[in-house]
Amino acid sequence: MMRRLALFAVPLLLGGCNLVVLNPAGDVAQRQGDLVLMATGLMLLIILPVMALTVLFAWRYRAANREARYEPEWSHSTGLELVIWAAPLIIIICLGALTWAGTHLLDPYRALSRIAPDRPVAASTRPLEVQVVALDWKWLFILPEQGVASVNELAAPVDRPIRFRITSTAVMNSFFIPALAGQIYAMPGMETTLHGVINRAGEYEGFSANYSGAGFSGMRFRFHGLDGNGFEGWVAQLRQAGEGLDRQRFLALQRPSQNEPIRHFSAVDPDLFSAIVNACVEPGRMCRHDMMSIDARGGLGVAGIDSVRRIGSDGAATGRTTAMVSSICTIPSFPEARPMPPPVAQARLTGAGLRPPGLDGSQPLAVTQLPPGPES
Amino acid sequence: MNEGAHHAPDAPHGSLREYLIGFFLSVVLTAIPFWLVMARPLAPGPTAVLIVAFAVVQIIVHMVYFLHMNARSEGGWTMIALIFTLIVVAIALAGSMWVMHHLDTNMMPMPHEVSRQP
Amino acid sequence: MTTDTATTAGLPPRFYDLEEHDHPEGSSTMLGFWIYLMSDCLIFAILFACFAVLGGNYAAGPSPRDVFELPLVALNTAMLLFSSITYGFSMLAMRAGRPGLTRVWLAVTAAFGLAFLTIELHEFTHMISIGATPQRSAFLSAFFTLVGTHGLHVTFGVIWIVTMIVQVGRHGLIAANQRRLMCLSLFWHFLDIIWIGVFTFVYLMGMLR
Amino acid sequence: MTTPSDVSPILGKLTLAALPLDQPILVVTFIVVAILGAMLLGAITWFRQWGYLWREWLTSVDHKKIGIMYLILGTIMLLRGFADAIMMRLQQAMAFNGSEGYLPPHHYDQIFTAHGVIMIFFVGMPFVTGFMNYVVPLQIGARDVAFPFLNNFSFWMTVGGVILVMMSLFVGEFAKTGWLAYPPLSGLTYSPDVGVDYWIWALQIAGVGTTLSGINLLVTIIKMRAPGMSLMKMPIFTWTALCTNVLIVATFPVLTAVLALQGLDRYLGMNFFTSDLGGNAMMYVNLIWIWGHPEVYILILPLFGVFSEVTSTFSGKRLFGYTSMVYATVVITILSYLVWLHHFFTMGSGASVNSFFGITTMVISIPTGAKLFNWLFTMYRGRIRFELPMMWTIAFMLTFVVGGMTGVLLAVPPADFVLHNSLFLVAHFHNVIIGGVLFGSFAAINFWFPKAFGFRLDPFWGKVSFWCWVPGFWLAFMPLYILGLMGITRRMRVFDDPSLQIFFVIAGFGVAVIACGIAAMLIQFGVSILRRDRLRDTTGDPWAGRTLEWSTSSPPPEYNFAFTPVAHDLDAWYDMKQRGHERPAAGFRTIQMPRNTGAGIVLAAFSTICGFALIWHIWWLAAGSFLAVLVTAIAHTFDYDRTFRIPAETIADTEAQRARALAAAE
Ligand code: HEA
Ligand code: HEA
Ligand code: CUA
Ligand SMILES: [Cu+2]
Repeated sequence: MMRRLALFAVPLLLGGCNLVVLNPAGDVAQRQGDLVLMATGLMLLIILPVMALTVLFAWRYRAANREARYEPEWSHSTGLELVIWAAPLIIIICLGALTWAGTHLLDPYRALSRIAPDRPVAASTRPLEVQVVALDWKWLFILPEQGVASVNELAAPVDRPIRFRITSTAVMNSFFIPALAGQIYAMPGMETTLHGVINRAGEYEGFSANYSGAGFSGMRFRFHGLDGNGFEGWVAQLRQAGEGLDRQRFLALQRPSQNEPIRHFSAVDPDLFSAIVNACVEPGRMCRHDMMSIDARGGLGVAGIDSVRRIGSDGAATGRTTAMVSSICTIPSFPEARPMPPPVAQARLTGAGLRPPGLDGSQPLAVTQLPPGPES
Repeated sequence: MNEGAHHAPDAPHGSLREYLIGFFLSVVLTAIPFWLVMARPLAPGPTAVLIVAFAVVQIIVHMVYFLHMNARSEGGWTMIALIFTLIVVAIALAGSMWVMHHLDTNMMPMPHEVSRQP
Repeated sequence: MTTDTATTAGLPPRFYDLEEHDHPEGSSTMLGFWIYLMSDCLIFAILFACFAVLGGNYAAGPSPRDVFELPLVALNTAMLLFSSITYGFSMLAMRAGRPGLTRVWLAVTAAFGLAFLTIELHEFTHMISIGATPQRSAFLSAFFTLVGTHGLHVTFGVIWIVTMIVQVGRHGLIAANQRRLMCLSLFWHFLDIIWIGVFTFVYLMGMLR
Repeated sequence: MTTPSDVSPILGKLTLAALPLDQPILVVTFIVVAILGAMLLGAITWFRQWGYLWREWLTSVDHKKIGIMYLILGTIMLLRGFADAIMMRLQQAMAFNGSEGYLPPHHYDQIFTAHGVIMIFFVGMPFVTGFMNYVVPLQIGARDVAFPFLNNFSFWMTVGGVILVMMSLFVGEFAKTGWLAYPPLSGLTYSPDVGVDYWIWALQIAGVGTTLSGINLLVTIIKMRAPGMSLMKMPIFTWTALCTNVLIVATFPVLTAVLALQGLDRYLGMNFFTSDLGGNAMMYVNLIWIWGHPEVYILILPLFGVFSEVTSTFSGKRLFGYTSMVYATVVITILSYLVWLHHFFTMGSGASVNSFFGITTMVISIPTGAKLFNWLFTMYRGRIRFELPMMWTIAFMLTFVVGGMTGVLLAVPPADFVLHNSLFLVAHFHNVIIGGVLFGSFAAINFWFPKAFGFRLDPFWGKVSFWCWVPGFWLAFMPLYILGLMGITRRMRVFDDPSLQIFFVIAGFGVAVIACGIAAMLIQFGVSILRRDRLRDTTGDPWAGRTLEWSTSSPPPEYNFAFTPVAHDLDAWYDMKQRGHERPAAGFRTIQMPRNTGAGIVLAAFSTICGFALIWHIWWLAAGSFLAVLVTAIAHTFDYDRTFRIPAETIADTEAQRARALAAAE
């Protein structure tokens, strides 16, 4: 059994394949991958002995072996019991510390404080903002600063922090570029945030990691890590695109389609993303944030009952009708983006007393050094 | 301990007096919160606290006088089941509200006072 | 951990229960029914959780203040409280071994239960008639579901009471019927407790929102 | 497909178009099933077995027969679930280099959903419920469960769920949403067809059965233990069964509520989980996992009990650390309520919430580890006989720890951010489920089969099966760990990168090896039945057992024990043997036993019809069958005479026969 296990570990270690999770091209994913290895190592400290003992005891105390001691009534030993509970406990305390620190440091909502080991983010650096929309079944990326958008293709400059604002128009998806950073769900009517940075130029894969229906397998996109000029070039290429992206075009784009080819858009409506998050791209729909402020003030009363209209919600998508609340004011206004929480302190990702693999001399991070959150 | 349970347990039951006390208490404990909300002698905050307190007391009154709960019936198993249920209910309710509060504040579009939950 | 020494001194241990008597049928029923109630309690807990999370989402429609009528709720609560005490009376009659009186009080309890249901239905139809339907908003969905589930339980309770009236009429207060009446008692009073939660957290707190 | 205008008042949404006549795979399957079914029914009629079946099995309230029926149900559904697994593996091994494979999304998406649902609800649950049903009353020295009629009803409700799931294969379709059917995907807008409705009603009906059977076994364990058997003298399997049933009673209502809310959204247009009018899909995810996580411990805990019994029996030794084993079980039970969020770390609840749930999750590995060590030290200084149950136990210990370790890894939120929903996750849960639940079930079947049928299972074919299953499992699932680390997501139908294909081919090969193992196991059953005379066990105690179920004959008589045993020790039967007990030979009394009844199967049949009618919007039938349920239930309460007596002479005869058999065996 053990030998068979070892046999399977071989291809894994030799790495004939591209284990992108353990060897990604972005700092955040790298730290997450390191954490996978550290946690595994920590647990193997106890798992391997357990497996070894299983084989050993099974062999040694086989019935045929009359040499071995046989004590049919022996069933209790306080000392042994203490060890039995304490050994996993100690491992879990270490792992728990690692988890606590790692979870706070690598919180996807937090802005980055470094772009690579020993390369802090300068205070003046502004992250590249990318607005991500999961559609049935394709990805739309909007670069608000550049005013361009693309379907199923994204590029980002190497070593510049990226801030993704993510939503969905239809069902739940998960936005994942394994080479760049961990994933986070994309949900309709809601906005999630993810920070990451790409450190090596190259072409990477991105996709939805949460099953979303028939076209799910084809919901993939290219992610290019480009140097500064390359990125400008890519943006310029998008600007050349004949098509702009306004609400009308977006509603057409929103219709379900599978294995969508790459498409580029110049001139994007600056309010489009907010309108998508607030589910009010269609004219006449009340935006979610308006609805929520109204609700916070106690709703619109009995008079508000009739503000609902039945409509084909996603155009011809399903031919089904759903309800929507019609807007009261004609020109929706959108709030600013959420304020960004401050970046995390410059500490390395270490838990109580543990060092990152392959590095020496870095001071361990005490849990108390963590950035204060409301609860901590 | 299960030896005694072999005989049909004479399940706990109340006397007329107990039922009447229970009824009287629950009438009072119902009337006061209704009055507090309908007449509004107090600000909403304290009112809310008070009516929740009354609800808790009334639930206990019902448990004792109508359901005849005690630590002895069925060898204590009804009480254990009740306590376990209360714990699970508390975890599910409080946990859901905690989780959903964080999710909502982190993700729902909200124009006013946005603050992020770590 | 080793062998039990509690055997009677000297005598060989007894390994079989030779003097066994029949286990009275149904000696576990009360505990089983209580555990069922606990599981039902969890269903309600989830509905309460939904109301707690979704109860403020009016979708720019009506809020509790716009649709609730507290006097009606107070009346409803009174019906349920009366039915509790009358059920108590029927249990006392059962203890006293008076099947006729037991049935009368059961009937009174059922009548209060029906009154409760009628008032609740009136409330629901009124809300629906002005357009505050369960489809209108998450708040209303959670409200109708929570209160409706309680109402459904009361409905089944009434059906059960009627069944018991018939069964006590046929067989009198035999052990099986006593047991059933005691289970029904637990059920009926359990519904009261849920209702305390409903009027406090849904109606009263709703009016305070 | 169907718009409201197509709904006919008589047949609802059901039309000929619902039959998948255009899908050859299904048509062939249907024909095969139909022929086999007709042959089976024909055979029963030919041999005039209907009366026997009805009297002795379908209406039986005997916990032993119900337990066996659960196991048969689980086995049949395993084959269906396995067929799904093979189809998925084949598709994934083919769909490269621009090939779409052989399954369109419409079909593939139903398959993985059905596979997950069937394996968890209709394989895992029937197996553990079957074992608990069969063994618990015997282990605690009782004559049946607390509510025998309810037991029968629960079983048939589970069958009702199975029937609906199987029906979806040929009438309409199953859900295409993944086994937990997250909205909005499972909402009416994105899943307008009947698939999700099949899902809702199959689980709802089976779930009612599960809850009731949980209550039943819970009360049985609490109230019906043999005299002398205090809680801390209860066999460890009974302890795990107790905790499992606590979990069932305290989580399945949550599932019931969530399914009901989902149903209200779909049927009445309510807005719990839709997003337009204030609903919140995240609430669904939250609620379903409050049930979902404890559910996986419902599956594993009873098998932990099985491993404990097997290890101590085949090591010929007392269980090491019984007390800490009990505490570990209780701690796992309680902790399982505090970890549900680890299934959606990536939804964005933030670092405080994530790290809280991450850490509570990993804490579970402490009691689990204590259990493993206890098994180890039970083997230590033992005399281990490598019979099949023990072999499966050792395979479990070596396999499960790996799956447990990857589970703990997934509990580290930043690690989960890169591994969530990947094939690594798929490998994790097959690693714990196959390595734990299935291996445990196989151990239990080999262990208790002689008790149930009076002869052992053939060891040769059992070993063939073992040596196919264990390596087959590793071959089939190790590649998935690697693929997960390569960033490959679950539920994918086609792939771009051709370099991945080799891993899927290896995995497919592994499944082929597993299939040999399954075949060997089926052969094992067949061979054992043929050679039953040679494998016969007349002692009732083939393994030198330690708990009370081994003190009675194999198979046990209807009444289990002529005299209720008195327990003086944790290993009550071992203790009795040590101290030279005497089987009482006279003084038998009549025994009162519950009478069989057809009410359970009738109630469950009406419930299933009601579910079917609701799925297809056949309102008159739904209302009618619901009314029928109500009327049958009430009518059943008018039946006061539910027991019968076994006369003392019959018992004396049976026991005398057993005494002769025992004497002959010596
Ligand atoms: C029988 C079923 C079963 C069992 C027993 C487990 C056991 C565990 N599971 Fe698993 N799990 C599933 C079935 C199961 N799981 C399923 C079906 C899913 C996926 C659902 C879906 O999404 O479709 C899942 C998903 C899942 C996730 C979600 C991942 C994701 O979606 O991204 C996580 C995360 O924390 C997790 C963790 C664990 C842990 C920590 C344990 C622990 O209980 C394991 C404990 C055991 C050990 C650790 C080994 C023995 C211990 C020792 C030898 C002691 C020393 C060890 C240490 C100190 C580490 N599981
Ligand atoms: C109990 C749970 C269980 C079991 C046993 C299995 C067993 C198997 N599963 Fe399972 N699987 C799940 C639960 C389970 N699975 C779940 C919950 C999902 C997620 C669904 C979703 O995505 O929504 C899933 C998803 C899933 C996928 C989809 C992965 C993806 O998303 O891309 C695949 C792919 O191949 C797969 C393969 C297999 C295989 C090859 C086996 C094999 O090991 C099968 C082995 C064969 C058997 C188990 C048959 C049994 C034996 C007999 C018939 C012998 C006779 C019987 C007796 C002696 C009693 N599973
Ligand atoms: Cu969500 Cu969100
Ligand atoms: Cu879990």
